Amino acid sequence: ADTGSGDSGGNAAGGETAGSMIVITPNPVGGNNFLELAVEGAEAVAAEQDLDVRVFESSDPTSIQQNVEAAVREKPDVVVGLSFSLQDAFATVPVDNPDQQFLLVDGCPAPQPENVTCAAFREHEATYLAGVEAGLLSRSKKIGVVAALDTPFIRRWVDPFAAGAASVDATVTSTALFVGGDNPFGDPARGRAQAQVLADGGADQVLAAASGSNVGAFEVAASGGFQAYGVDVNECESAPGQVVDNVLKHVDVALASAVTEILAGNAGGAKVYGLAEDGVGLTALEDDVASSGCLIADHPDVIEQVQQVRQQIIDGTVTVDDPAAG
Amino acid sequence: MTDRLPDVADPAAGAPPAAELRGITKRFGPVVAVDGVDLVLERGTVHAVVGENGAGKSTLMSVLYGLHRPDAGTVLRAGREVRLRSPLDAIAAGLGMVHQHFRLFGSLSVAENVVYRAEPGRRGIFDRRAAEQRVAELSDRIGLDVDPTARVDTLPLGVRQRVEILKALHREAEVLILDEPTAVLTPGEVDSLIAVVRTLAAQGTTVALVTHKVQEVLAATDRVTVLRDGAVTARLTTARTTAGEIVEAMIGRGLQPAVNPRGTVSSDPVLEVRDLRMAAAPGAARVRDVSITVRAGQVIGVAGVSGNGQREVVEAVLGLRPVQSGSVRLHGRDLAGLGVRERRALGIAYVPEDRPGMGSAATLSVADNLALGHHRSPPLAGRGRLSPRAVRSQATELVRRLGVRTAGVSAPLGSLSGGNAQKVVLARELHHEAPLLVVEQPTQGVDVGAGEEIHRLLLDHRARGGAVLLVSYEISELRALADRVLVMLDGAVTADLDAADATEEVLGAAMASARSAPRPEEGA
Amino acid sequence: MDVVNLAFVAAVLGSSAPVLYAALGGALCGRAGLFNMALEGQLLWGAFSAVTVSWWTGSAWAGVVAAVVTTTVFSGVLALGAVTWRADPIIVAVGMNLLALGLTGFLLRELLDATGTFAPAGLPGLPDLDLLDGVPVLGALLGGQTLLVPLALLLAVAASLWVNRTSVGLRLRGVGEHPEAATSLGVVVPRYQRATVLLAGALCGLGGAQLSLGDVTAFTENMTSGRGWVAVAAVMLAANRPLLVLGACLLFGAAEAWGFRLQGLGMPQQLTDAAPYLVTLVVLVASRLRVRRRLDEADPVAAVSAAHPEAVVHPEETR
Amino acid sequence: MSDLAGRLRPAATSALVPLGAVVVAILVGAGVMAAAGVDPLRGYDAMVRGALSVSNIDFAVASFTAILAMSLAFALPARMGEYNLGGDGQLALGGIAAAVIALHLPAPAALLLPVCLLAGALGGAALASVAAPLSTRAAVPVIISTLLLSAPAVALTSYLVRFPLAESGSSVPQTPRLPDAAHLPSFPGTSYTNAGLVVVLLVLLLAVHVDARTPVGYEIRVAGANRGFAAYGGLSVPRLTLGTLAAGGAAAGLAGAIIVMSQPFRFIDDALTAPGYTFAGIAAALLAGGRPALLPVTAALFTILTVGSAGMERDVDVPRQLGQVLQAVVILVLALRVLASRWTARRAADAAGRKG
Ligand SMILES: Nc1ncnc2c1ncn2[C@@H]1O[C@H](COP(=O)(O)OP(=O)(O)OP(=O)(O)O)[C@@H](O)[C@H]1O
Ligand SMILES: Nc1ncnc2c1ncn2[C@@H]1O[C@H](COP(=O)(O)OP(=O)(O)OP(=O)(O)O)[C@@H](O)[C@H]1O
Ligand SMILES: [Mg+2]
Ligand SMILES: [Mg+2]
Repeated sequence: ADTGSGDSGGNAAGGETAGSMIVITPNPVGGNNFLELAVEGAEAVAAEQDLDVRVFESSDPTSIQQNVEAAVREKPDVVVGLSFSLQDAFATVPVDNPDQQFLLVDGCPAPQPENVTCAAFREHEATYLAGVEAGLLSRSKKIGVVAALDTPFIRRWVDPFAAGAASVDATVTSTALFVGGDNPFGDPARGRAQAQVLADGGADQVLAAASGSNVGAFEVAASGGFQAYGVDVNECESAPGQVVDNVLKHVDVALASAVTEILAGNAGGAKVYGLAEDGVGLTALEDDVASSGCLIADHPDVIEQVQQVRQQIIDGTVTVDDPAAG
Repeated sequence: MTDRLPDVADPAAGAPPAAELRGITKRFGPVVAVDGVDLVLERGTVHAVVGENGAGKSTLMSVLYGLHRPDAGTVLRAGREVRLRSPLDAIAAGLGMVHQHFRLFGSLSVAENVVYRAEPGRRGIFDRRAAEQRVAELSDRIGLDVDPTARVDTLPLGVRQRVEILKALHREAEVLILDEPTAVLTPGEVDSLIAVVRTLAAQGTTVALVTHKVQEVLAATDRVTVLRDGAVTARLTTARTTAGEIVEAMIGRGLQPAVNPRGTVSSDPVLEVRDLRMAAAPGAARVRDVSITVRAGQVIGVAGVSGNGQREVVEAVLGLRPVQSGSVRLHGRDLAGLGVRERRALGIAYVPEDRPGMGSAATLSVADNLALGHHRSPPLAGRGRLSPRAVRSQATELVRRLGVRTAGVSAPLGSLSGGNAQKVVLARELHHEAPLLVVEQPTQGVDVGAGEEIHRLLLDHRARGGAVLLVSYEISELRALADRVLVMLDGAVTADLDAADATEEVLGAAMASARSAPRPEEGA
Repeated sequence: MDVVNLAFVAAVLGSSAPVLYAALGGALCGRAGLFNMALEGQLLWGAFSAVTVSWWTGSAWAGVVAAVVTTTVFSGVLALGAVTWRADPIIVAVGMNLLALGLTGFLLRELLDATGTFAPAGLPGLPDLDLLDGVPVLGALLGGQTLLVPLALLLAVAASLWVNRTSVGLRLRGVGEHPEAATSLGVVVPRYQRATVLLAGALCGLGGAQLSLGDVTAFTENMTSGRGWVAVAAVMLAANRPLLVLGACLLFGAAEAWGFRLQGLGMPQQLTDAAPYLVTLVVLVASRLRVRRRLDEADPVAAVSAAHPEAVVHPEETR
Repeated sequence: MSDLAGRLRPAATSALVPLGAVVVAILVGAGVMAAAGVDPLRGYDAMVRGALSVSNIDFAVASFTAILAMSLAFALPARMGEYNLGGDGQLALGGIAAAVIALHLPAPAALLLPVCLLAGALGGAALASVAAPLSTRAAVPVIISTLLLSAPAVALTSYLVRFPLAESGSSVPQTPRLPDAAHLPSFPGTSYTNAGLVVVLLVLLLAVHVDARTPVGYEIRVAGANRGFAAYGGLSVPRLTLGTLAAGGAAAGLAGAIIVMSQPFRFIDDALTAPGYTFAGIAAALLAGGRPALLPVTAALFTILTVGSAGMERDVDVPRQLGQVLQAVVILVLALRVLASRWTARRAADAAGRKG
């Protein structure tokens, strides 16, 4: 994923570029849909704007700060931070480097320095919709979630799923399991074990939101344990014929448009992408749902109902609680 | 030579000796442990190898058994030169060795120990039944009484040694090397070992016997080779020599045994043990109402077969082991509730029997070994600081005073020979000038010269008004040092004799009755 | 929720298998008197090489073979370092665990061009057993598992028989209990130790392969996540006895699986994370406490050293 | 030959061996880089710059502080022959203890700073101390109990920081920012290099002094050499075990406290344990081989490897795991120092033999 040192930039043209950007991730990119998609968006906008793009992968919270400072020293046109984990670094470093432009995707420092642009998401809204689908499709009236860790933020993929299901069928019960352990985001064996617990417990609709540990959950789905829901990107091919839908987060689009805005001189501000902004959604709501490989394509009635709920959320007649709002 | 039959028993007939060492030299770094030694072991004889601590006996025997490769010299077996690269070669050549420190697997049965690496069985499956049967047959043949199914760590030391001998015989050893086999045995066990050795020799086995005890040489052997500083100083025929001649060859002078100056005891009791009681446990003997008083200027000897409660009493005095009831007083003060440190501070010094395991630390320097117990008080320490220089200079002084042979006080203790390491322990404990000195087996494994010196040090201590509690299995030692001798049997004091009355016969009889007493270990 | 049923036992068996392989290896080394703490690194290395070769060749079984071979080679570091050259086995193990972590992460990028997770579509995994389909209990227990799961159970039994019933096993026990004694009878102690270390390497290779090609079909950085350390604890808990090792691994696996179920009932994830470790510690304390008491009565001075790492590898002291 | 020369030679070899280990590791690393198609000189240049360049040194010093403290956490009990592998738990517990005090005790800096540091040290010491009775009363080896205790302790801090102590409104599992009074004063012109370094160096000095010049240091060595001997001599092995483990745990807890009291001044879940200070500290302690005075040098080396490898990945695109590989190689080569000492012993023996 790292496109390496300066002269082998991400733009196809090679040679001198019009500008540059550095993307900093909180974790290794591989196996993390959100980060992969974000980097894809960065590379797309770089190609479009003739930018040189480099990715600095952090390995842990401490190396984030190091990477942010190293990025600033390179003086790119924009330093892009991915995820809320960079919030602290983006609260301090921009203040010391007022001439540098920053973009934080998926979070926003408070107070927000002037040279920081923010793009955040209301993932819970899309999760709620996936919950609605699960509620409608569940036969056993048991659904579940496998998530990496029990944190308020990750609960955005947990609580609304149950709430959405309950909104269409009050008898549905939901169980959430968290991978935890030494390596919560990269322990597929534990992910599998927990998915299996849900399957054994009778859950037939399970949302897999455990990053690198998801592989295990999809294997249980593939062997017929339950029907699964993916996160961030279309994962319907991960367990063909067993994935219902995906809670999408168009981080690539958000990132690209924010970068474009910043380069155009419209920096600053905090944009929050929800259903209304089309920043989050479901595969079911996309145009290409028929060719997505997702099971939901076979349930037009469900899609229709989901579309109504989506509108209600946008209108404000249905409110989705944000677990991270604490 | 080749036309002679190898099994001709009469050495005079000129048959090749069972084993022969020619011009063996072995160095350990700068130390020349064995220096050009020739040794001839004739078939069917028992051959004593004697000498001071560090004379090179064990090293020479290890060369014969393939544990050490000599720097020079050759080993012959039945007239043929053999190259012994490991004990495996030695075993194949018909050699067997019983080490002083038994090399037995405690958690395995007697049979498993004996057949180890020569197991009966088919296709790799171990046939336990066959092993037990073989061992039973073998022990019958030489009149040893051993239960093949017993777990070795439940057996008394004497029996364990028989297991060692069975191991060698099971491998059809024709030459049996015994390195200080009697050091840890009780008098009765020594007698039965000598009987076994003589039986073996009569059946044609050749035995090399390393020992420090001249009486054993005289009682058990046919020939004697004396080593000193790695070289042979005498080759003797037992029947035609005397104890004096052997000792002279060993230490270069005659022996002047310390004289026991009885009868100068003051009346102050230093140690009073009253009605001590301790429960039996697997691996520990019970103690039944033991009372002992040791007065200033008095040596009280405790005799008895090991495992009859002596160790438990001593550990109770030191505070190393809890008691059930009874009291221990030092200068009238009840020690109940006090730990080892407090008791030592009040004036108890202790030379334990297990010197390598408990009395010293092999990896620490001689100086550090000498500092323990002195390390919190002047001149070594003051105001919370410990002076490494003071530790070294005190050590140098003690090493000089006791004549410890060492490369220097910074050398690790483990590099010293057993006897010298022992002197280090003794030096440290004597240096406390503690009113009470508790000593276990002070001369075990030590050569006669050093043993005599140690006896003198203990008597000097007594003469300065020190009280000594001496635990020993050796009757001659008890007679040489003690004012009174107590005999312990199954946890109780069964005899309390004036040293003058404690003749070999009386003590031997009192201790021997202990042999029939149940061993606590056996129940485990 | 039903806490113990066939599915539960099956799940425990499946998730315990990698740990069991590693722990069996560790126990055999312990029998030979060598404390093998490099299990975590070897397991990780096995998992990585299994996935890499499976991906390259398109055959999961080739991956298994490669895992066994390369992990055995990797364990040669311990055999050479700690046995042949008599370096401190604990230090060598610390180095090996770090080496495995670094090298797998490094090679993941250099060889497979991935970071974090490697789970491409089409990565061949081990097939599930279908032989037993329809067999009542066994089918349910082993049905969804790979061949490597029943193999682990069989190997535990085989190891126990080997140690306790064969001549070589007898020698092995002697080697660990009293190396000098074994040497004096002509047993080449380092040879036994090297052999068991390499055997442990091969077993860790199988365990790693089961983790990355059986349990799931993927490799992620540090995917062993401490399973090798759990194996070390199991070895200690079982005092190097293979059947007890099996018991210890199942205990840990069950504690973990119960943890997952209790999480479903609302217990905090962090508590259920901690549970298996605490359960292991409690059982360990209970079992060692008996040893300690007995030692204390027999020889209070020697008992002071009962917890010394040296004492740990000698099985006779743990009886 | 003079006695002095004889005494100097082993000292010289004992310093040469770690050096040799580092050289071998550097060569191995160069080979790996070359195999990965990177000029080793550029790679190492990037690594050293990643740690020591003007812009990175500030951060590297912070890592150094933590690694040095963690090397003490391992080295202190190791003097007694006990291996403390539970540094992660002790670090995290120390960190959370300091954070709790800082967040709940309204006090001026002069009071709050020492109290927080002390709380951190106590937190780490408390956890490590549990291993002592487990060892001395229940015969559970420290090497395994510390490891088993570490995971639950980390889980506990992780629970605390996600729920009761979590910063409200933040998506990151972290505590609120600590009040200014709990910020360790940093050196002028730096943001990470702070008083924590001084504190850890003072602790190191104390440890070196106790080890070499006090009765307690002597007793620890005795107990490390032979417990039975120590017990016989009246030393309290349980107390010494407790003491060394508590001291090691305190060093780890102190490291935790220093980390949360430095930029960004809060306890972030994972931030203490993920960088691998514990293992770097163990490696540094092993490299120093029982000589506490060498710890700063070895800790500095492992800091360069850990911190620098991230810089290397950024600049020349060599995976940062190469840093771990190099650390591992240093440890492995070092483990083989026995070979070197055996070799010198044999040469000395030969020389003496020839003379004799
Ligand atoms: N492995 C070794 N390394 C170094 N020196 C040794 C070694 N073994 C023996 N020595 C030295 O060689 C010399 C002879 O030792 P050896 O053990 O043969 O004496 P010994 O006659 O058996 O003494 P003892 O009566 O105490 O048993 C001693 O100075 C001893 O310190
Ligand atoms: N490390 C030690 N520290 C103190 N005393 C020791 C030490 N090693 C041996 N001793 C004592 O020295 C005496 C002689 O011991 P031993 O015969 O075992 O030593 P050795 O002659 O060197 O060994 P071996 O007889 O096996 O050659 C015994 O009383 C023993 O307790
Ligand atoms: Mg000897
Ligand atoms: Mg001797």
